[in-house]
Amino acid sequence: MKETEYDREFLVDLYERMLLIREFEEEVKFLFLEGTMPGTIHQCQGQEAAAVGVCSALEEDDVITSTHRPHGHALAKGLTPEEILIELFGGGTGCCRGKGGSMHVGNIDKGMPPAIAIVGGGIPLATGMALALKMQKRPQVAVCFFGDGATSEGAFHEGITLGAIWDLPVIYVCENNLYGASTRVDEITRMPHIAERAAAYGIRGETVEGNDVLAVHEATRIAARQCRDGEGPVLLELETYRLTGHSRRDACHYQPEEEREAWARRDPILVFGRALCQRDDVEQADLDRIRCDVEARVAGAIETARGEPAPTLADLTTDVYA
Amino acid sequence: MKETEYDREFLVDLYERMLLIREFEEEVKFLFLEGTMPGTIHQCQGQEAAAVGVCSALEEDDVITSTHRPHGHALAKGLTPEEILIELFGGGTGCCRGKGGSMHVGNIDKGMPPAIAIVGGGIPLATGMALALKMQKRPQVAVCFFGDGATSEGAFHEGITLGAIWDLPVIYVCENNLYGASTRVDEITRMPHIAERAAAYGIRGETVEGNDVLAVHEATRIAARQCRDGEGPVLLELETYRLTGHSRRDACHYQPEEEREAWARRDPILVFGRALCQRDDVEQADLDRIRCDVEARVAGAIETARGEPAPTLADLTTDVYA
Amino acid sequence: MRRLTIAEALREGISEEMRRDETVFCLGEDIGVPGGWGGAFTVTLGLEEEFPERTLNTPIAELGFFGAAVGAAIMGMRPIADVQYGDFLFCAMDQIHSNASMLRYMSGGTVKVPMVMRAPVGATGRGAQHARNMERFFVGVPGIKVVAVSNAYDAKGMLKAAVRDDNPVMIFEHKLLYGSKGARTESGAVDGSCEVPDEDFTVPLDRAAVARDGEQVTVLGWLLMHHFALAAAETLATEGIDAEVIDVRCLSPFDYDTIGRSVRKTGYVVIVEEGPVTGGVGAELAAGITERFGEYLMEPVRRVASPDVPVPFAPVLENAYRPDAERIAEGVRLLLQSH
Amino acid sequence: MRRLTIAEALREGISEEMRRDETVFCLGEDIGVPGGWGGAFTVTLGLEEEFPERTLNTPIAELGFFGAAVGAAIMGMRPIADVQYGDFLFCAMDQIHSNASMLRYMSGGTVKVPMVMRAPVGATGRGAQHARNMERFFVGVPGIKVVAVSNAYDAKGMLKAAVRDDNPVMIFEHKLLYGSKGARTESGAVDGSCEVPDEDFTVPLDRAAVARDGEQVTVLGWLLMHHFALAAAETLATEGIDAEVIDVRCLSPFDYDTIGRSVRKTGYVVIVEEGPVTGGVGAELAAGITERFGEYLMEPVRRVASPDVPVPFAPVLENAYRPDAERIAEGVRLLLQSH
Ligand SMILES: Cc1ncc(C[n+]2csc(CCOP(=O)(O)OP(=O)(O)O)c2C)c(N)n1
Ligand SMILES: Cc1ncc(C[n+]2csc(CCOP(=O)(O)OP(=O)(O)O)c2C)c(N)n1
Ligand SMILES: [Mg+2]
Ligand SMILES: [Mg+2]
Repeated sequence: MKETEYDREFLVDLYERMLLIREFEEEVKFLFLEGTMPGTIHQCQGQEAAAVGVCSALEEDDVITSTHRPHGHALAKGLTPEEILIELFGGGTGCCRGKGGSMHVGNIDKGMPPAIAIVGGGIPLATGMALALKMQKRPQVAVCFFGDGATSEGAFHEGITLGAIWDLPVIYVCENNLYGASTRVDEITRMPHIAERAAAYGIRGETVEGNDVLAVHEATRIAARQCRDGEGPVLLELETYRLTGHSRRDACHYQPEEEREAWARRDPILVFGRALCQRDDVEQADLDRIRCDVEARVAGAIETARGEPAPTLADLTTDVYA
Repeated sequence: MKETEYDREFLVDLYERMLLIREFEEEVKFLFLEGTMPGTIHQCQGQEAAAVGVCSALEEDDVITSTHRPHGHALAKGLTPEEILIELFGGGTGCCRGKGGSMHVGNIDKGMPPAIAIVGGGIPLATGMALALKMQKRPQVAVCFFGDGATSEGAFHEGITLGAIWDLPVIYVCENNLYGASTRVDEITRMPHIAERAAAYGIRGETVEGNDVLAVHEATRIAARQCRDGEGPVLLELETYRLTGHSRRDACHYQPEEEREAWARRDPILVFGRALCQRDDVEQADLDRIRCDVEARVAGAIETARGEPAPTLADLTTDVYA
Repeated sequence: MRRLTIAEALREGISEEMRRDETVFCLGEDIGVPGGWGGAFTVTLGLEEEFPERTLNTPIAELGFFGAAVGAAIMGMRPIADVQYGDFLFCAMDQIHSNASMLRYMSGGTVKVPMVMRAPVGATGRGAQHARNMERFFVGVPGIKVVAVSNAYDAKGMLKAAVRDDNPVMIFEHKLLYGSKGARTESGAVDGSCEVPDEDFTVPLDRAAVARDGEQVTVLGWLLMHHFALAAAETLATEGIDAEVIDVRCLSPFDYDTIGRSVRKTGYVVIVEEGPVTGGVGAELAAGITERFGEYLMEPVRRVASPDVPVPFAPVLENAYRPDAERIAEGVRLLLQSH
Repeated sequence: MRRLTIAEALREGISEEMRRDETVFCLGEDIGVPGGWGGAFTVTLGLEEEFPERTLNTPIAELGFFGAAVGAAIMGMRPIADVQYGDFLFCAMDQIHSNASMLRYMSGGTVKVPMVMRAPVGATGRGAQHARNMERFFVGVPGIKVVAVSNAYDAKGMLKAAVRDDNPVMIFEHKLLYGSKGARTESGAVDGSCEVPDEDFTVPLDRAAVARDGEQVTVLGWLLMHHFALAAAETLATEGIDAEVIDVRCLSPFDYDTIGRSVRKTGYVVIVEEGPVTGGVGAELAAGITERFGEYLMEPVRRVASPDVPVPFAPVLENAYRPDAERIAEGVRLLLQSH
């Protein structure tokens, strides 16, 4: 980590963003378990450095696609906790007007269409978004988040094939958290690294320490530059781990205890917080204050979200056609 | 070419098999153009060394899958010209009882299910056939023919992914004839060689001179051995060229004249015939005799096929369910 | 006889068939991972312990593993392929529709494709992409048989019949009926459990089941809607309306013998379907009944189904999307009133 | 006004829209290769000359490029995606059904997906995998509009309307109606050409067309079957049977105004469909008509369609599979006789 090269504000902001995701996810988990939140959830505790590292290296008008596990991406891309929480509660004023739900949060005005919960399904989509950017001669890039499990899908292969032959400004970001649902990544491929698959498409691939938010930020910055220079796409593999279940109430018995513990020690927020405190201008008290702010922020958002009205029955049949 | 290492009979047999395919295809082309044969065709003139080189290295009870361009594979796998021709004429006694047609010829008793005309669609199928062989602890291998164009399909990616992680006895044989329909291979991938894609799956890939029947035979022999030893799958790329249209009446205006001419000079039958004549025990007259035999063989088969009865209307609704 | 949930009954059926015939094997995502869940709804829980070599966990590659199942089937195996959610069948569509269903015909009857496909359907609070009722995309596709199981007895019996059938058979199951337990319990679940015999048995793949005798109106449903139809019949009974409730169960082909007997008796038909009304299975059923038994119908067949919208997330909308007992009862009342 | 074939009319429509709006672009396999064929049926022949940057030849990756079309559409482009044969839509099914059709709803109306999909259907001597009528898999899928064009005027007008529509629109075309020329001529082709105005025009995506007025029976068809229905009507006229022939044309949604007017007048309906009868578009149409206009029907709606089999190769079988004018006429006679 090269914390010293960045200014304090930037670093503290990264920390805060990661913490916001963590706090959001923990509260949401609680709401689900206590039964006040409907539906199902897939959460990203432990993977905050991926979402924040990537999105902090993007411009506001860059675009992303996400997956069944989208909360972190959405928050990192600038959606408010409120608009997401309302959606999760099934409120009519949520980011998808209550019609999407947890697996489909997004806000196109903030550069994020509804998350695609069909594994791999977002990859051709992001490719097409990048195609539009290129045809419109706009300087933005598209970032496509997906998991290690998605790399077996035909959509992965076809999407990247198109991105590569059309030299599109798209960064394919694989969050390799070692598992697709309960299936370990070494059961689904003989290759030790997802990034090596880039070679099959003639594009650059890079494996990045995914729990190191600055490493992710740097890798994304470089990849985005490359894409804006017309030299995309790029495949980034972010090595990380989910510190929670695949979906609600998953006890993760398929993960070895030691593995979980080892990765818990690599918790991206913990590690980054510790590194921050090495600086002269950051103290633990600063971080504690941030935590308080974030907790208040999320608590307030939950309060707001709970109060929002559900859609009306008339909403059932609107928004099918434009 | 190492013609000297093989005995005469074997080599002459290879030659005859290639010639049978060529003669078959030329006659079929004529039948189509004159309008006596129904349907559509995709032919393999110029690619005979691939079909014959591969199948000559297999055991009779090994299995293959084929594509929209299956005549050569079928003949090389031991289907008779008669059963194929009857099928092409829509006869009720053809290898698919007239229900398949040109794009679906096959005979499961000879180790070839109906050819799959959905590009890439045969790849998961062959993978599953190899899976059955492995589960049944049988010593056979499955060979999966497909074209360069098929490598962009999700089915290619998913099929090989499964073959690789399950260590299946399957040889993925890509006949890279430089074009998928009218689209040149360098338009659909940045990679100079299809075989390099093997690396993405952690399997062995090899580029072979596809118009050299012995080179193909050797590569297949080695790959089959590897598969039988439990070390499959293998991806073979056979570099070749189709010396005819993509389908009936295609004038190939999308192919540069010089390219066509250069490949015509590499006609696998021409080249192999010339090499054979270098041997002391083979003379041009032998080859001429073979040609006569083959011509007679095909002419006879056409004669027979023409005489076969069409299916009856009652056949329309049979064979839907077992 | 023991009471089993649908998940348990399927699990038992699969294990028994695998014991009986060693060409039977299972493949799918997360179906048999030690410490895992036994697929998305616990159906294959523990299967890998007894059958380590015939429980194949696949990568997330539906097109690939459905295609592999077809390939294995034509080579003499009897695969049972499982998708976690019916919606993902779209990913495997080409292998199912172009290969599994047609290889036999294309081969002139020389190839057979004995494979089972299992797919959970239904709206269950997961949003639009994990919710669709996929029956409509398979009914009437030549070469495939389609069934839908609404109780544990049928689940086990039809699963076994499907495994023994020489054709591709698609079994639709409903997420709310499985009776999945522990961490995989579904909120809003409906009881699909029942007594299941210890002995080997099968349930034919072409017979509907009359679940409640009645004289005045025939209510046709399957999966969750069948349960709601039964509940509606109870309500209607208190109003003096005597409904016959049939679990259509076999969706391709339909059992027009059983259905016809009922229609001739009652003269009124309501079809209940979860999923958009337009182009649903109910369309074919309505058309087929009208063609065959039109002269007995006192009124046009009435469909009670979802509106023509994707599945919404918000519970209030999802509940309005999914027909319930009250909407079914109302449909019956309106139909009987209309004369 | 000039007489154009359907292929020419589509080509003209596409070019005009691309000239009018620079967000319109085409993508598909072999659609614009110099020296190539302009797609499988010459529709985009020469397009790359005028629009080199907006004619994207794709690899053989239907899932990928349909998905890319969706992605481009939500970013403000108006893609026209083309499959060489309708059958290959199965490969792209997930992107069409899970993304194109539902993104708008899932986003609560904040995203729009203005894309056109073009797919040739019909049995044409190519065997089972290049022959299916795919309409049934898209009709009634919420969020998608579906049309089918049987003549050059409609082809151009509906193509243009589809491009300007803010929703995903699937256009079905028939291989035997294109009028493709040169090496791409189809044997058994039927003339779909007609006069097409020089001026800009569109044809609405929700209106059926009464192609022949008649009093005694309503014959509904689309694509090739519409032409055969017209031929059947001629035959029937000589027998004193006066058939009204409607080109249904808009398959999702149906135009029940136009259809209803006819049904109320004639009281008899025959639906003609290429493709297996069970679960076809005709099922919904029959059910929908019966629900809406049942009181005017003298007899149940009759369907004339293909048997429930894959498409066979042998010409004698394929001809028996595909309904023809004689089978349609016979269907009408039987219907009218039955009272
Ligand atoms: C096409 C498809 N198949 C299966 C699933 C069910 N499913 C949801 S998430 C998941 C695992 C995804 O793994 P990965 O891509 O590594 O993402 P992660 O969950 O680890 O974030 C599976 C199998 C799905 N949603 N879509
Ligand atoms: C899924 C699918 N997409 C498109 C086609 C149409 N098509 C038939 S052959 C062909 C080209 C195939 O190229 P390749 O795989 O290189 O095989 P070749 O024709 O060169 O033998 C195409 C696009 C098809 N049959 N299936
Ligand atoms: Mg993962
Ligand atoms: Mg090729």
